Amino acid sequence: MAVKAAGRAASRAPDERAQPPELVQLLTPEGERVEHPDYPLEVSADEVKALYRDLVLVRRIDFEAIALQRQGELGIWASLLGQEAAQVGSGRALGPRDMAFPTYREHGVAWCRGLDPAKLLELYRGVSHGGWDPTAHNFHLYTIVIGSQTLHATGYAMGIQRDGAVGEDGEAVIAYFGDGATSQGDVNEAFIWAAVQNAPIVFFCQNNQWAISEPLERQSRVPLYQRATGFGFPGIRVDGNDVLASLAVTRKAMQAAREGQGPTLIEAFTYRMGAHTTTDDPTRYRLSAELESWKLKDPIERVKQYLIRGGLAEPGFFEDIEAEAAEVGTRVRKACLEMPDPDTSAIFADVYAEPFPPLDAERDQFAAYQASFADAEAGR
Amino acid sequence: MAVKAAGRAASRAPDERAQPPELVQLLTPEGERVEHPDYPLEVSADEVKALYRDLVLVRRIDFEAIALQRQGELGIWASLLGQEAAQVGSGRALGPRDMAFPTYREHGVAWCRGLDPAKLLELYRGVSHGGWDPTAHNFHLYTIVIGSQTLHATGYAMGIQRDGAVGEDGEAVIAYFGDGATSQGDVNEAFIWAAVQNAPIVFFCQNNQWAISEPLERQSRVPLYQRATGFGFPGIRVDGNDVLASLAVTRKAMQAAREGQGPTLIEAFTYRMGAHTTTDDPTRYRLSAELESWKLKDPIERVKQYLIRGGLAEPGFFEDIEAEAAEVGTRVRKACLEMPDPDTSAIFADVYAEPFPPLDAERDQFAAYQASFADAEAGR
Amino acid sequence: MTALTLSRALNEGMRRAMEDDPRVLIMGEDVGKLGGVFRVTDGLQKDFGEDRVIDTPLAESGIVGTAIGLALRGYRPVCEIQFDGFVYPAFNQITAQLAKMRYRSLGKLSLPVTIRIPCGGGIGAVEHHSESPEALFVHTAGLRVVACGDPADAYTMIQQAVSSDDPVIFFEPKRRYWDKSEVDQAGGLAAALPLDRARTLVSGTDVTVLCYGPMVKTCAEAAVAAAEDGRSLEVIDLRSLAPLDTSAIFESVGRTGRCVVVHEASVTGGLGAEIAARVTEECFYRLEAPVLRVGGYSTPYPPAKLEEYFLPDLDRVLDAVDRTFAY
Amino acid sequence: MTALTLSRALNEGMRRAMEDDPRVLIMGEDVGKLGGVFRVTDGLQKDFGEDRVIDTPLAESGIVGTAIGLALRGYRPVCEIQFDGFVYPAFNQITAQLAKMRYRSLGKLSLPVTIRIPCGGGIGAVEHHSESPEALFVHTAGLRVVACGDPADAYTMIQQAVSSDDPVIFFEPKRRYWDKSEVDQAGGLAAALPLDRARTLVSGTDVTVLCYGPMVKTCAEAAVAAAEDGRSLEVIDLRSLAPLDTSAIFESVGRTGRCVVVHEASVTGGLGAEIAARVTEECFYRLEAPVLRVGGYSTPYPPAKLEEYFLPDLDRVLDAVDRTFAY
Ligand SMILES: Cc1ncc(C[n+]2csc(CCOP(=O)(O)OP(=O)(O)O)c2C)c(N)n1
Ligand SMILES: Cc1ncc(C[n+]2csc(CCOP(=O)(O)OP(=O)(O)O)c2C)c(N)n1
Ligand SMILES: [Mg+2]
Ligand SMILES: [Mg+2]
Repeated sequence: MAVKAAGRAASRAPDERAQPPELVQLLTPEGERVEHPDYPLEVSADEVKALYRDLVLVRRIDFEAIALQRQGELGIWASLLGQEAAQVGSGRALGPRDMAFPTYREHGVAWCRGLDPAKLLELYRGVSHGGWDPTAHNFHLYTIVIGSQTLHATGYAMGIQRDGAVGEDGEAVIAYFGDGATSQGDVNEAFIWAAVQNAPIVFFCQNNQWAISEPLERQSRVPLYQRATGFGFPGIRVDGNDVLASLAVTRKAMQAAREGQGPTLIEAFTYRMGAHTTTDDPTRYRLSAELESWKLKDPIERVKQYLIRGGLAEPGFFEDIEAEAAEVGTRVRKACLEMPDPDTSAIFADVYAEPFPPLDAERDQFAAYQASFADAEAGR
Repeated sequence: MAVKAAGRAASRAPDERAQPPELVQLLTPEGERVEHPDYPLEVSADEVKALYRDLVLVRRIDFEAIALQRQGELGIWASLLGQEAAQVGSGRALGPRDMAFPTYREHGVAWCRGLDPAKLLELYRGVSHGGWDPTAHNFHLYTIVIGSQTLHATGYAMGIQRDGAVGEDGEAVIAYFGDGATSQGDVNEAFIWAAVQNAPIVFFCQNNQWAISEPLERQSRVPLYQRATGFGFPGIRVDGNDVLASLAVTRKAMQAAREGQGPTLIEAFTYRMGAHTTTDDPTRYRLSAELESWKLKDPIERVKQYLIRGGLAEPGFFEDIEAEAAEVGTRVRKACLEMPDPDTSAIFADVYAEPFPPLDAERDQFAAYQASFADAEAGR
Repeated sequence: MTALTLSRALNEGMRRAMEDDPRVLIMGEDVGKLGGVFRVTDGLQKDFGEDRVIDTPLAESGIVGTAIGLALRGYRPVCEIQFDGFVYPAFNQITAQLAKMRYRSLGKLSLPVTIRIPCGGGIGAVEHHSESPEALFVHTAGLRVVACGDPADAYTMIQQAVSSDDPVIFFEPKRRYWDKSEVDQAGGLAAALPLDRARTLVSGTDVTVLCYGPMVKTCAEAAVAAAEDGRSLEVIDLRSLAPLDTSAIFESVGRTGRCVVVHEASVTGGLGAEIAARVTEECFYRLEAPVLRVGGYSTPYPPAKLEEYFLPDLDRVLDAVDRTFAY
Repeated sequence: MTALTLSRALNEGMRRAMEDDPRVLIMGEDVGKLGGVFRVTDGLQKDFGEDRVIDTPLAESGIVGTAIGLALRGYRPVCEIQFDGFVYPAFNQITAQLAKMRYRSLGKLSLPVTIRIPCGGGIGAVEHHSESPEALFVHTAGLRVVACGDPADAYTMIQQAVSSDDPVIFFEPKRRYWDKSEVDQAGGLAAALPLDRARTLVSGTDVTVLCYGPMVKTCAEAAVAAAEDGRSLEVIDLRSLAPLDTSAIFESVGRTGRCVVVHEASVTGGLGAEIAARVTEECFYRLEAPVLRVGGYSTPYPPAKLEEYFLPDLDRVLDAVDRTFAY
């Protein structure tokens, strides 16, 4: 039974596959401010400058982490390079009481939630599995198993409903995931639960075009935002390299969720400019031409152009941000280098909330075993 | 933290929720033949009469099985009552080389595939887990774990592609599942695989309005056929109580799949007239009024009316079918009562294709243990 | 004291838990109007509303995954998995998320989620409705795994499980759902035997018989039969499978010098293996015979007509007891 | 004979299998152009095409579920699960479908599916990338479970797994992927040691040390170290975890009277428990000491900075050996 060319005749998928569908954009790659009827956005110069600062700082934090990994200070790092606008735009659309469920790449969102960047390094340094307090900043721990967090986010949103915290002054949840994640059963089940429960949640998919080495075509043959309609809630594609559009679209969706209008799927159309992680080698599977074309859509450069053209930035503004970025980078590096190794007792801690005798016994045996070496040393 | 009424404000789901969407119908409940532009169907009187026979016979087989269960001859039975047209219509749309993957309720499809009805009873009598040869009739074993078979069907369709059996005179697969199954991750993953691979498969969802005690609203807030579009292939709703429409729609979708045009989702809109299984008590969760309204849409009665009105049935036709039905019923009953219990050796058989020493040892110990009782008996 | 079926006792226990704590929720397939296919949640939706007793979509990963989210929001979900054989779609959420969240968060997050699983065979069911997957969860650190064996324990243990801040996999012996016996609903939880402790059901001197869930009744009957042959069985209902109440186990085997472990799950890689290994290590010099295991064979669960041969019964327990005396 | 890394040996073995049988397919995440995150499928898509080396959507249940369908159509899929911690989403398809299909069909259907899983820790990875879930599959009837320990076995065992008509869970010790040693690519499978047989790596007289996968190298080194203290370890690479090569195990323990089982998985409910129970039952009078188990602790896998303390190493193996002599 030899394998013949598998039948791949013309499929009957909607035409969207041909020409890319409309995507919400408020700031062109050239830095021109454009309007969108559904997404009017009032932003002051200061707000845009604040967003610019966020973008530059998170990129700098990311660079620093990559450098730390190269120098052996981190085991691995998942870079957000190229996705700063999607993350900062959506992150800044959240209120303090909203809850965010990230993947392992949402460093920009973490920044917007006020989490100390150094905290992010613990996981990648192998010091902990993610040691921050999710309740302190309403930013959940990083989830590595693809898609799992979308169900957690949906359940959390069901809790908001049961707390009666939906309505004006309500709360909502945002669940982050990637293009590859849309293939996981869990993500689709999350869509189903959210729709049936009409839960206050926004599904924020950063379509960075790649799932490690697999291009989007391996996951879907139609634009991802269209997935939502079939589940009974709206889907919208936004220019993920446009921080203003990402902000406006997420704001509107979050507000709708808070008011009880249910879920929205946002597909942030962006690009993973770096390797999947520091251990990945993209040259094996993608062309640099693609990278070059996306460089022209850089999320930071367009904001800078906008500020310059409009003369919105006072003299020294950009230099000051650069200086601050350098400072933040140094702080992160310092924190990383000074990060203490975990005590071996951490192996046995926090497995259970209540006593678990067999494990306590293992812990004691371990301690005795370790001590025996110390004794041996001393013996010498 | 008392639980307040969970926010259930007006959702923004498409309007289809209000007025039911168009559904393909070729034969009205009153037995009137209507045309549909996309689904022209040429059927001779003999073909309709043959379909009528199928419908009556499978309903009769189902009745017999229910009776056998009541009399303790079957452990349980999942009745197809009300879904005969969806199953016979789709079943008769299959070619001998097409492959079908059923749930546990596709007795009508089994009939169309030429499987001896008695074979279906083995599983429900507890004699085997499904003892027929799936390759003999291109009808896979019943799958009880909800949704699992949709992935098997998709993989099988990928095999058809790799055999080069797509194109004119091609082969295709049909995967059966219910409305509740659409919530399982596996079913949605099957949609993704089928779309990405453009696999020759038809997803045939019998929406019988209930998943045991849960109405469709617990699974989706929009019509199920709409799920397909977001995955990149067409979805269509057919009157599942209309055998002609079920035949025509499935035929067209299967042909498209065979020719390499990829998957189609068919939602057969029907109703589970009986209990979920013989152990279920629907009075606990649904109103008889609903049942009554569906009685008016009976899949068999409308065909009978059509045949009578058109004077297409020769004198005695209906009586002959009834007689044959009675006969088939008797045959099934007889086969059930004569069905031998499995030999205890079956416990250890067919776990592995190749020798598995520890299991062989268990089998021998079991035999010796059993023998010890025999000896004891003999000893007396 | 009132006589309740095991099913009813669970129902009353959950009702009590829901009255005591408004954060307790029930979720699963058909748990609402129908009250579950075994009626364990009968009437709870009527009395506590659809927001606290949730008929979920048909997807087990979704049930456990959203339960985790609800727990993160401060709720205490009790999930029903309709049958043992349908817990596998939720396996990823249970193993990689539910069990690990506390560890991952360095103790900052608790997931007080209870997962109820009707387990075991003996009811003449079709495939996937008679399994005993407990060993899979016992091997997964971060979970508590318990099994109730009679109505009285069912009533208290379900409440203890719900009030535990650890995730609990709660096994219910489905073939015992209709067994009836006295339950003291007056006594509070404080007085009850802790969730992680075993209970000596029958005191004896010759052999220690360890069991749980559906096998408790079987082994108690075996003890009576054995007594007639002048053999004194000590029957211990483990109740907690993770953690194991090793002190109770070791104390008993230390006295009897013989041990038989009984469960429905396949012997290969079953809980009996762990118990045998620990008992042997701890009681090595006291053992007159190796720990023997009685359980399902190392095959998939057979069709209903054959399950009586597959499942451990009184005779197979006694046969194992005899064999321990052959050493 | 050529020196190959374990990763390369697997690659060559699969290449051979694909050349020998056009029905052999490879599927998984990133197995195509990238050649897998560990490069085990490097170059195979280039040489055999996209229809035989399939980059799948990102969903493990889908990978195994469609592999089952392909097998039903007559193909022999080899699925790669990218990391041990990501096999759980496929657990339902593996346990309820892949393992049971032959039984369900009374032998009419075969599912020759191989599921490759890079397993174990020691590479400083983040959570979910260092697990050892083999016990879960050993407890599941209908599956063969094997683990390769060196390049030579990797080369032959992967071919034997692919040619087996039973589903095979194939564990690859990821931290040994880059270990290099001689592989005989000329010798055919006929001459090779059968897939279900253990291999005595080091012959000895004092203690039997049972291990597999990543622990094989560790135990071989322990034997050398022990020899210096005048202790003779017999090290057996189990290779097959289901079925266990019990005759080889019993024969050895029968001679040495002492046994230590070593694996990375948590000791509680791990494969060591099953082995300890069987060995004790079979060799009861020959045992000088209880079977001791060396393995991961009963916790989730810890952060990378702590894994050296969590994982069994030469010292912990020798410590256990010493303890068996304390009896
Ligand atoms: C269930 C599961 N399978 C496989 C992996 C390995 N893995 C880590 S990231 C990744 C690709 C994810 O792609 P996408 O969802 O697009 O997110 P991105 O990394 O591009 O941000 C894979 C396959 C995983 N973490 N979880
Ligand atoms: C994974 C899984 N979960 C739960 C069940 C128990 N169960 C059997 S049938 C059923 C309802 C199925 O509803 P639907 O898909 O609409 O099919 P129908 O029975 O209505 O034909 C449930 C929940 C199961 N068989 N498999
Ligand atoms: Mg991506
Ligand atoms: Mg239904």
